[in-house]
Amino acid sequence: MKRLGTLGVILLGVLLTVLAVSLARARLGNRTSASEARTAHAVAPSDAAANASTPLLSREEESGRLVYERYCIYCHGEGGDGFGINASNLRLEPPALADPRRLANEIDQHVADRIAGGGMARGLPAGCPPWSRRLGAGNVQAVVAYLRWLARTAPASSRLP
Amino acid sequence: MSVGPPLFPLRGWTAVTATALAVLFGLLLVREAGPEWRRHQRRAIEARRQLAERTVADAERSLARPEMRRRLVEAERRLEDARRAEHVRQKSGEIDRAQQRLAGADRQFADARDALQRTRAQYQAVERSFLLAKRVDERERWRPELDRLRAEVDRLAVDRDRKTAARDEADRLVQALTADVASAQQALAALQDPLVRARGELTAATEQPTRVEQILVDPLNRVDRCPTCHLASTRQATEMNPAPLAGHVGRYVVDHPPDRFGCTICHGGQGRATRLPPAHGRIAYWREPLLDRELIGGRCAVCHVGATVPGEPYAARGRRLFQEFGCQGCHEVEGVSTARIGPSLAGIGAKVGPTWLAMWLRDPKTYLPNTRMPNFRLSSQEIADLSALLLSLRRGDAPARDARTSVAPGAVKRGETLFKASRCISCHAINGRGATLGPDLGRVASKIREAWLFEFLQDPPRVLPGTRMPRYRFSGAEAADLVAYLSQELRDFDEGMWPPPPAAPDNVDEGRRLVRKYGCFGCHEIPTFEQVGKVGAELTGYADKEVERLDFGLRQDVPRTWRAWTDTKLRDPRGFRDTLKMPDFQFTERDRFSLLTYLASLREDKPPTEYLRDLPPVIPYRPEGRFGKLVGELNCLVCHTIRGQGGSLAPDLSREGSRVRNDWLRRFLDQPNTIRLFLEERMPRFRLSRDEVDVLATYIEDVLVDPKVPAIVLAPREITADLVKKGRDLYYQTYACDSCHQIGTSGGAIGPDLTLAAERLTEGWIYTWLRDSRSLEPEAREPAYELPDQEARAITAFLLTLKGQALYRAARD
Amino acid sequence: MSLLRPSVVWTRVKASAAWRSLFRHGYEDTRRNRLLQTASNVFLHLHPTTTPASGLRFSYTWGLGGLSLLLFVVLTLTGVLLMFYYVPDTRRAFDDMKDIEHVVPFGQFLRNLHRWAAHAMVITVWLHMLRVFLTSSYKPPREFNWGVGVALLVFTLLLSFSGYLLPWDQIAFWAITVGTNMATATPLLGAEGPFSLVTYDNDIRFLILGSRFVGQSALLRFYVLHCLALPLAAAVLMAVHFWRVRKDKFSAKAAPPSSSVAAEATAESPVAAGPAVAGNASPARDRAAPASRGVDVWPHLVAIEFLAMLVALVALQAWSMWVDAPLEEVASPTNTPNPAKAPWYFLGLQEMLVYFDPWIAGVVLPALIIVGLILLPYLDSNPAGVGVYTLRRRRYAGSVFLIGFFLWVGFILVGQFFRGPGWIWYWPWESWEVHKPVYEKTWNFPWPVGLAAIVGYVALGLHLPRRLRPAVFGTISWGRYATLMLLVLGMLALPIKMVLRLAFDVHYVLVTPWFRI
Amino acid sequence: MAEGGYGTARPARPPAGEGSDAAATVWMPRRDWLARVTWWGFLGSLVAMSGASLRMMFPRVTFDPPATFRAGRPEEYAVGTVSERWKKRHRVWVVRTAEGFFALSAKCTHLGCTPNWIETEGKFKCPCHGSGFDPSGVNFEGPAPRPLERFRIALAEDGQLLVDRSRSFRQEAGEWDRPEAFLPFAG
Repeated sequence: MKRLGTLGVILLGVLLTVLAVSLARARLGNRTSASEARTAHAVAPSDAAANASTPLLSREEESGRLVYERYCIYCHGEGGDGFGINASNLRLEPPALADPRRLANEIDQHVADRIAGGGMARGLPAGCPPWSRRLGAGNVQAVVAYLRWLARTAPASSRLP
Repeated sequence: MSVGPPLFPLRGWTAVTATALAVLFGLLLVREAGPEWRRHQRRAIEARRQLAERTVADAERSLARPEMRRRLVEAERRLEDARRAEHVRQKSGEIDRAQQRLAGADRQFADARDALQRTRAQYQAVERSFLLAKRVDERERWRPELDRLRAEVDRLAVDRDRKTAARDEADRLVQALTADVASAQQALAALQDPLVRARGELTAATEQPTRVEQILVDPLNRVDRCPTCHLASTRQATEMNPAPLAGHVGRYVVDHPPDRFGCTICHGGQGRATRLPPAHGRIAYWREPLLDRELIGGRCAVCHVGATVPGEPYAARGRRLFQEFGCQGCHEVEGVSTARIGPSLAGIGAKVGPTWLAMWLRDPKTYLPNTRMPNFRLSSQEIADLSALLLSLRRGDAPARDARTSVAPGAVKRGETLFKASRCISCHAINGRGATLGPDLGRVASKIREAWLFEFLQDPPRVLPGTRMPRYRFSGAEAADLVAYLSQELRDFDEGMWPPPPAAPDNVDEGRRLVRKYGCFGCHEIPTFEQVGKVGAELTGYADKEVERLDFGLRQDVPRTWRAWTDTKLRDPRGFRDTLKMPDFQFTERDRFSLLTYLASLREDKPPTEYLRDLPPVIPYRPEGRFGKLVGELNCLVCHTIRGQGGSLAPDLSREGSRVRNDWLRRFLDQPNTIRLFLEERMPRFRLSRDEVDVLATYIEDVLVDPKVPAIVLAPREITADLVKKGRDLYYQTYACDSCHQIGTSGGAIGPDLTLAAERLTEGWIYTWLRDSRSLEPEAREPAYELPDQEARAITAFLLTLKGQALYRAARD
Repeated sequence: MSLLRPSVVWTRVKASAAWRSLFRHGYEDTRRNRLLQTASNVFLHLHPTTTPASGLRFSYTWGLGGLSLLLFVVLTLTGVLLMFYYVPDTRRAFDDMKDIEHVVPFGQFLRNLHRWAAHAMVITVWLHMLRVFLTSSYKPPREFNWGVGVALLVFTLLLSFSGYLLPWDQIAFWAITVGTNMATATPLLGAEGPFSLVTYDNDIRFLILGSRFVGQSALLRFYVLHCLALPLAAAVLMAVHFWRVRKDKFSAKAAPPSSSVAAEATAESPVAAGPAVAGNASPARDRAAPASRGVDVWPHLVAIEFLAMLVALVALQAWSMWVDAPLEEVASPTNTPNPAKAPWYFLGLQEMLVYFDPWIAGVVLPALIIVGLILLPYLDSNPAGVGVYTLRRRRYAGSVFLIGFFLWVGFILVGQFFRGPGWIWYWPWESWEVHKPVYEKTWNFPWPVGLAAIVGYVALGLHLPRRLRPAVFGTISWGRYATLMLLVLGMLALPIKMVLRLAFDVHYVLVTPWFRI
Repeated sequence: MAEGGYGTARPARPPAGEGSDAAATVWMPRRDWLARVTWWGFLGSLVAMSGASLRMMFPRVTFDPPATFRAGRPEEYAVGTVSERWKKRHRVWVVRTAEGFFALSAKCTHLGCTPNWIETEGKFKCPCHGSGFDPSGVNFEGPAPRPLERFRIALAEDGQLLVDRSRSFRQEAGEWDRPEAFLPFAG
């Protein structure tokens, strides 16, 4: 009788553990690793930093670069140094847009406005044309972001006359 | 008289368990009363309240400012006066009379309306019996009644309208009498308005209840409860919002209204969840965890399937790279056309020599630094086998002989002139300098057998099917001259130092096996392999691939994430296992990230079509008829685009008919001369026959036109001297067009040279362009001045009157 | 005003007709009231009025029957509540689960309660049967009720199985797919079974799913079965079960173990009767108590049942509050999780699939188990040990049953914890990410040998016991003996086949054009 | 059965501490605090359980169509017209007068039928019992006791009309003069 009692207890215990563990397993699933992985994937800036050997331009800077290289580079030059292939044909010497000292004490909005309005907006005859219509606000902002990036990355000396 | 064992031996235990049960239930209730999301929302609401308090304070302060106070007093006095005046009118009974009159008019109007409706009802009844009447006489009996009612109805209708007018009149009068009080009140209210609104916001914030906010997006079958905690995420961010209220960055929520898109379609995560880890998808068994800021760009490209993805340069670039590098040759992706990007290898045996081939197979970049052919890291044995196979591929008609053709005297010189005249450098670079459309010809002679070159130059498509090289119609002699020139000048002069092909015993069948293994036929057409399937894994739905289905193989250092795996794969294709066969493309960081972003856009389930943007046209443009045949022969679409088909190297021809003048076009096709000075691309000289020119020109004039462009803008007599003068001033002074456009010898070189504008461009085009260039070319470099009509006409006149030829000749000498 | 004095009001209330209609007898603790308490209460009257004092000892029944009932009640209540928020539509079901978890107050808790109670019920029912076997409570006159019990076991499993599909997530979808595909292997009636008479469109699986695949119609069928048909049937059977318990009298027999006489089994004193949920232990323990007369069920026994219930509820509630019921990704027919496991209580069968063809593992085997269980009382002619925990005097019966039971449990443990991707053996500490090759290098007996082996096995199995242990096996009739032995041999065949496979890589013992064993 | 058994048997006990005849021996000492703990614990649990079940009937979200909807840009409506655009989906008429906009509930104030807009007669006519309302929503014939209700209408930040069916205004309560009930709009 006693033995059987204990036998019963043991059985109950065994089966309850079966249940417990199986549930735990079912709950966590064999994919915990996967889930952790996903978590890691989800917080990617970390491993982005890990594999970002060369500085990668942000989304906005990159689109800025595309715009700049299509529209601005001819006059304002590679890397915004003001020595574009077309600079010589202009009456006014195109400024070095990416000059850190220029940008340092300017808020983005002003730079953007100047690009959008062009030189004419500031009454300069035959200056830089107004780009707002062709580019649109978003692209102008992007260009500003790119100029900031240029000013950040390349040493100022390299692009000043 | 209770019997048996002691009562309740286990009373203690019973009590304990009962209590335990109660306690558990208590815990349950407590837990349910304070769900997690409520805490977050409370924080946001509190922030909103504080913000509102600040605004109220500001409003009060501004009202306290002296001149504001003065205006307030002013307004109050005005109101006071108005009241007094009205009071007076009140006394005089003026207003009462007006109001009585209004009441009376209103009554009359009501009566009139009811009368009208009653009569109309009668009329309808009579009309019915009139229509239903069987016999004519019966019907006739109804007629007078009918007519009478008809007339009555009309009369009453008129009457009602009059009454209506009267009522409105009376109403206006009453309004007028009380008007200035109303306006004064409005003026006062306007002054206090900011404060009132701020106070309203404050009360709203204070009374705001906490509740689960959700966005239902039926077409996407999504329910997103993200705004429950991210309370302001459905509005665009403004700098004044404190953290818990921070709105959405950028214009995204403006361009993608949340009630149509929701959140998770872009951000990932579990929209229905209201607890933190599940909501962000950071749990087992949720496929789309919250995406990181960088890869989210991939989601843009899910819907924006066009060549550009607004605000997401990398996705678009990735898509382009994917196709440029011919990834689709090995990897199936739904919707990506599987065009072979490499040259056909049928007949390569006759084309190249073993030494070059071996060098090329070992590492293509040693011969052509900017080639798209990746490095397959082949072993010497493999190279030997492949070479054996490739060299065995000869077309029947390919000349077997490979001896130097005897060089006629002066052939090299003639070849050189021909080479320059044909503007080969429009497409081919010489040692890295020049265009990238065709292969670099710097050392071509060391690569290609002269016999093959000889054949090829005379009829490229026949020798190399699918080539982009146009037919220049060189005669045999000319071809020989060119070959002579090329093999004289354009060869690698230390060719002799090239490593000899591996001496390993080769085996063609082994070569075939290798071709099958590495899937060379993905990029190159190879006889007997045309139908073989792709060797790489299908990438449709790759963005949703679970990490545990990615084989990390030997690499322990790579974090177990989709992104890390993919990036490593692109950086070091065979890093995970030696047995892998993907070649090494030597992508740059930028390339890799672009491709990552693009791959992140390959979702398993596509959104419904109404969400897709820039879908390609159902029927892509195909030039037809003789024109089409010529276009195919000359490969115009390699450089030019027509109606969205073709390359971006040369101008888009979709509107060419409206752009250029007819006679100029024919001359140009006959003798192409450059338009832009600075740019390298120049139209090759195809030596078109007269009627071929005619075919092309006619088609362009008749078909490739834009209705927006008028034929005539200025009648000849309109072109007056001062108009021209005005135009010249506008051109040189106001808009400084000469910064970019050249006229004669002076002017910039970004835009086309306008010296010959008069004979080249149609006046309609010039005018329309100046008015609204964006409608003609959205991507043009011209800074959309969009001039007013007068100025546009003036400049047009100026350009049309340029003495082009003279200036041009001046420029030439 | 005196009328409004509380005590007055109270006496009036108690005097009122309504009160008396509710509580038909006084409260004082008199012998009469105690009996009435039991006899006049619809819920309690399944109990006898008195039970031997020893019946209060918990270790006789472990209250397993009562717990099973309790769990059934819990499941019904929670199930009804959950139905308010669940739509059996393949496009909505999964989302509804998510909503229940996230926006329905107490939704997650109720769902956990329902899920865990279901698992627990399967276990309690098993253990209840084990206990009934150990105390020989299935022997005459209770053979029929044992049969009812087996039926209830089957219904319990079916209820759990049918509920498994409703969340429409991956485990649900694939567990049901695997489970129902076994049905296609049914001999004669399954499209893939030996001697099949049917096609995929009219075989048993189609009957279950209403289609060839697990889809909308399957979901609907399972929903109706789970919420309506099966619970009703189970409830009816339970009524019968309890009623029989009361009629057949209580199994525990007040007789010293020494005297082994079947005759007394019938001559039980009415007072010794009691419900199966609580009973008395072998009177051998309490000779002191007058066997003629037990203690009153009310309050003693009922109090113990109450305690048992409370304990069970506490455990269940605590578990459900801290452990969430599993919910995987939404079901996707194109993406099978590896491995795709059946519900854990059917893993024994799935484990058998490694060694046998589906028609054996999935159909014949369970059928044999059920039939065998039902036949058990008729095959075991040994009258000994009724109402007593004793295996000593029923070695053969005991060993056979326990071997079967532990095989079953063992297979489940193996299937749950030692089987990984591709149903390959993985130790619990091994990562499933490590890919293991499938080791398949097996051979079959040539058919004459196989035939001979099987025939010999059966013949010897039938012959030897009778030859070696005439004392035991000689006494029963041939018919009985044959059935018994065939069942036993069938059961023993499982480990034998496993040994053959694992040790000697034998795939099939007998290969015929129609079926393979 | 046990739990049910106790459930029904239980009221036979007088509330704890309540005096009853002490003559008869009682099988459970009445002032036994263990017993009370047991009872209160158990009953407490029962109450909590039923409370929870009741609360469960009130989910935290509903899937009804949202009360507020965007009704397009003001320019899309002609002056002096009653627009039936939103009647089907939201049971609302958007009316534009010379002064501005208001949103009428398409629900007869009599018995809640949906009236029809009869262009020719310039009135809303309820098919059920013939109540008539003029374009401003005021009832002038039939059994309808009061004018149609108006809903909150405003301009959303994106320049579209925003109608909120959760806030309604009654004329007889003088609520039509509230700023939210009428959206002034010129041109």
